[in-house]
Amino acid sequence: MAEVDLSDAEKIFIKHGVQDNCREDGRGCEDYRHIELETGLLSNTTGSARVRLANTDILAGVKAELGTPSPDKPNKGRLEFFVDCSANATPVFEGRGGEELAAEIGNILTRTYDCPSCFDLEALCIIPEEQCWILYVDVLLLECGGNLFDVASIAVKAALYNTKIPKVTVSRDEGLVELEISDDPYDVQRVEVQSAPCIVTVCKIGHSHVVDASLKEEACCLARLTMGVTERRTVTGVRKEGSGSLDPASLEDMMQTGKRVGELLNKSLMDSLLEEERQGSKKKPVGFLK
Amino acid sequence: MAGLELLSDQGFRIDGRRSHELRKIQCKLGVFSQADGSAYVEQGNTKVLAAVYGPHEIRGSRSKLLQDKVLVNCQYSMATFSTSERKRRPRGDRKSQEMTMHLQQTFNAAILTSLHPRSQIDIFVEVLQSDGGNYCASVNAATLAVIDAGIPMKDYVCACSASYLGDSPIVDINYLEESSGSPEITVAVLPKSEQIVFLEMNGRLHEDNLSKVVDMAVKGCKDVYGVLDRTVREHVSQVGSSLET
Amino acid sequence: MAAPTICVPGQRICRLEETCKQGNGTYPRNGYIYSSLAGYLHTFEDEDGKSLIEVKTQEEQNVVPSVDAIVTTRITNVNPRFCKCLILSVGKIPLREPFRGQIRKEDVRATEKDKVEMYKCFRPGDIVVAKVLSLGDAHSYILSTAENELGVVIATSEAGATLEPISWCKMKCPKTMAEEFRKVAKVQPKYVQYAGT
Amino acid sequence: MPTDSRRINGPEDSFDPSVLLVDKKTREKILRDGKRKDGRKPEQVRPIFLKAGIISQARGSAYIEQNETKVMCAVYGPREVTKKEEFSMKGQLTCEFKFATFSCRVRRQYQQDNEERDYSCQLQDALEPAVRMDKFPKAQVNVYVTVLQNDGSPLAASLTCASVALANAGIEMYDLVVGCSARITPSEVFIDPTESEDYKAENDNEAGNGSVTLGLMPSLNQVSAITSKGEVEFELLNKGTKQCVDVCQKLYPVLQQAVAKAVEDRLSSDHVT
Amino acid sequence: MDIRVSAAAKDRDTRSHVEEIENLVTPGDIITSDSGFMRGHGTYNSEDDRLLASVAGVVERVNKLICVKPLKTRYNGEIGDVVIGRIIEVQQRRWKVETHAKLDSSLLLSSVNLPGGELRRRSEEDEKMMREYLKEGDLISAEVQSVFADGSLSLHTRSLKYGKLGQGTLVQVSPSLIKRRKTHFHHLPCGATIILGNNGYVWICPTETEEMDQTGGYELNLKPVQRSDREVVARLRNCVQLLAAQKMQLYDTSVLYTYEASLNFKIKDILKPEIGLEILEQTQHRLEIEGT
Repeated sequence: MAEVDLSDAEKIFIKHGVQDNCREDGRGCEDYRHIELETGLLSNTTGSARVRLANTDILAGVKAELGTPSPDKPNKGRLEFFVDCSANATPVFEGRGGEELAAEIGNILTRTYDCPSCFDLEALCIIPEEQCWILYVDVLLLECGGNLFDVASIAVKAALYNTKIPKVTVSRDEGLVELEISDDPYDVQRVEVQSAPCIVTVCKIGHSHVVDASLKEEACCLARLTMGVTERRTVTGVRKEGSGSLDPASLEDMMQTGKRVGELLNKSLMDSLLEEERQGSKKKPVGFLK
Repeated sequence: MAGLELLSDQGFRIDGRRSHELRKIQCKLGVFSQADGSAYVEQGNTKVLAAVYGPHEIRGSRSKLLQDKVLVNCQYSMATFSTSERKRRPRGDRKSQEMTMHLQQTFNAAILTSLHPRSQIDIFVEVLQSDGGNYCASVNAATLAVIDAGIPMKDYVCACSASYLGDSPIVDINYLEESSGSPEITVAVLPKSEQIVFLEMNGRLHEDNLSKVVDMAVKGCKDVYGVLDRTVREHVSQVGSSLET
Repeated sequence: MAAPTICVPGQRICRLEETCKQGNGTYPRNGYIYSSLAGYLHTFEDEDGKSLIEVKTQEEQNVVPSVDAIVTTRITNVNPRFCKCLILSVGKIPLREPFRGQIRKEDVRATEKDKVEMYKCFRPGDIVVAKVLSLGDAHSYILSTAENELGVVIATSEAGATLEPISWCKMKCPKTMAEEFRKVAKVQPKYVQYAGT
Repeated sequence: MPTDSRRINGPEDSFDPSVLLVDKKTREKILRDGKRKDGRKPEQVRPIFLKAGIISQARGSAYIEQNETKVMCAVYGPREVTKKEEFSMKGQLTCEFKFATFSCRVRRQYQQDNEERDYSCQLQDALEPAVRMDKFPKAQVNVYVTVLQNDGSPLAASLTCASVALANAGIEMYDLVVGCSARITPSEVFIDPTESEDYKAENDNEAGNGSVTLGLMPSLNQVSAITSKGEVEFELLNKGTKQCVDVCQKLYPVLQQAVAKAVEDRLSSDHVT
Repeated sequence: MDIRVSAAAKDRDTRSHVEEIENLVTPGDIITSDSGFMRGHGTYNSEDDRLLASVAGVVERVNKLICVKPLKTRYNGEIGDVVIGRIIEVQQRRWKVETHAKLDSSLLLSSVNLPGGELRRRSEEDEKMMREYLKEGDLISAEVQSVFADGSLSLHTRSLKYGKLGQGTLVQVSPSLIKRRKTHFHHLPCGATIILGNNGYVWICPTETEEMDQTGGYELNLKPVQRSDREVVARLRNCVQLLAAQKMQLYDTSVLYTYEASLNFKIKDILKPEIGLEILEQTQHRLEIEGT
């Protein structure tokens, strides 16, 4: 992650602030910074979204490709995550410098989506054992302002919501299978994301914990908990990271916080996705020209 | 040309342009706040982001340090979703390494490198969507980002491509035209002094036609310059006026 | 020998009271002393009459060079500004794997620093006792020999014999009687004893 | 996944026949008449064999068996950090987790795959809070974990094994780390699941299925690692973590004995020589 | 939770109305063909001896010297500037300091006041103790003492107002947004101190009530800051960020007016776009009326 080296006094100032429920930008411990989001801004993709939270800027693109289902899951399509940390975000990421962070984000995304009940892979299957859709979800990190995991998961969910897979008609002719892919942009299959999880990262700072940590706060945090939370308030993929430890009581508190915030996050995200859909074609694409 | 008519009898190209017309260029300076300079350029459907860091202390091995001038360090990278067929890697392949080198050469020629000895300038380019002319858009975006960072350079560097179709040159070719097998010439120029700082040609072209195509590309560069300069002037005026209050 | 008490990491040893002090291999937490090593409990009386509580492992300890530690090194490379060496042991504890160290020209001796010529102080292969000045950088520890007791202790002459010290800056080859320049350590008897065992 | 170019791999489109087994697709119920397949109660762990100091050339080592799950671990260092990029003034801990090629039902690759890399990170995050990194500035300690046979809960077994190996290596630590896994179903929690009981994303289609692995430093009562898979109800996850904490506390004496035994053994062998 | 659909910024429609400011040049533009002028920053001589611009900005002329000042650059230090920097390396007899300049700045051991006063001899002991005084990550306020041949800066902290910084918060903005003033240290009436470093680093901290001790700030007060002070600091921080985001100049009055205009809103709402614009409009209005 972008290196932030803080002095001891700055760290203490931040720690006491968290304890006081007054963070360096005046937020309380469970407040998010405001998020801006736009979907469908890349025409080369099946679905795309850009999410910006303070300085964190993440672009997610979904590409649907035809492939064969893996032999142990013959009736399911696949979801593949790939994360790239662009050097645009910080020179540290040049060359292979961002790979470790990218792998970390990729692993957590894979883990939170790795449960059949929250993302329907069977809908991506065209012919069992033969043809299925593989959704490549590519996440591009363009700027870092802290809280990358949460923002990445928001971008992924929004991009999946925006995904419009062309309809496929299967016809069998003397045992030969023929696939016909519709090129009508309105004859499409949407991806169901209602139950997909969002990641909430809860950072332990001093004796309290916060959500949506800024870069400086992340530098003060020894242990953080990332958890995927669905709209149904179930939890997918919890994980403690960092070199610190937590006592069982505060672990429970942090999970409670994560669950509470995650529920809200999912709801707000769906609301604004629906809002954008309502604006429909009236809305001009903004992209990076804003 | 496989059933595709790249140039109609009326002289219109596949996207409706005439042979000398550029695609629509939209650009913006200062997209990000953490980089010293950044810019975004859209040329038709090709979309590129550029960020500039520096001049700053040399990072990593100090053996790269140059005593008398600044080290210009570039990276060209393409988002995995930028192409119509998904790319497996954003960078590190031969093509992007070549692009990285070209960018480095181009900007070494344009930046006044002797002003910042012993330091380093990073120019990072990220192609978000590719529809032909990636290198041109990258150079144009990087120029804007360098200007946004306030790094002194001799002149803008503007890049444009051109090809030869039927019996006339066409400018600023898109992906379909690029992949049709017709020759492609990419030129980067310093528009005011009319110096060519980069020139590359792919494909086969009769030598008689070379100068026509190059002229077309250089003309395209000057048109690009017009658009970029207008954007910079607007940006400086807008920000400058709020600075004064 | 009475059966010694075995400790494992995280084991609570005793209350941290006025009468005891927490020593190596332990750490204090919430008013107790805990063990941080797997080993034996040792209690000493120190000068103030307090008992010092330590946990020791039986075999070689895990040590890394620390500031002010005396280390034994072998010179690998000499140039006019500094010489490189491998740290072979820290105090009395030999290392399993060596660490890289560096003695800079200005740290060779305490006086007349600007007259130091590296080639007249160290040669590759010399065994040198030095003190750790600082942890240095990614490459190496910064060492110093700027004390009488520090410097070359074992060296081989060009003829292949072991050199004998004749002054603080010279050594002699017993075979050829040729003199060679070194920054010679005034070897302390305790080191000799240690080398002998 | 990167392919191993130095070895001859099987044909690319070959796969393990076991995936086609019909019985695998219909999941059996874990609990029958209040007992699991191997006769355990839901909250019961498998018998454990744990021994420290089994690899002579390593600084410290340990071996653990939880019935059919077998893991060994070797610790080296503190040694010098050779790669400049990895340099830091603080002490470092590196972990490498590897499934032996023959350890699972499906053959594993020689090179680390994504899952193994992920486990390596988790091991590191779990052990770091326990190790006193300030004791070896500028140097690193390397932990290598090899799973010889995987019959469920490999990460939990590795955690226990690695912390014993670290203690055996004489690395200063605040506490040992005990690992424990639990399988969560919509209605119940099973401690220390076997391979057949464990959560698998491809088979457990219903919501509410998952698993959780926890690392505890018992003496400090601090959780140093927690990781879960699958989509589970919050209350059950909470119940699962609490049970894991309890189990870890119960297992703690086993680890202490193993470490102490190795210290004793070394003493007696020293006396003989 | 506030997730919104990004919409085209309001000012986008108004952008076309912005009139081009006077004497604006962009790289490669000819400033003059008269060879009687001197070449300053942001300009260069072409082969045919005309003076050209090398950056985009407004031409400034002082007598015969012609400069072009770009909107933003790395920090170009001048002797006497007040800067805030972060220690990045402890070297022999000097600290390397990051000041957002083109090269890292240096703070020599001989340019700091060590505990014990001015007259103390600097011994080898001090060299060993350097990390005790200032270590990696520490923030300092300092003054530019001189500029080395390669353009890097040498700093000093030999005044009681400079030295190590304690509890507070740092905001980084572009150096060109800091207006040059006689003083860059301001004890604001709201109970906080703000240091507007010429290098674009802005330090905000609660104003110390008791007299500064004579240790040069090496011993820090690590007691918790009061909630009310903390809120003032947080509000100021958001105001500074707001001004910087809209590219408005930072000086005591502009910061103070923004602060006062923001009092109608919750601290955490200041950075929301529509509220931010409202606050700035009020501030701008007030600045114009009072003609500062």
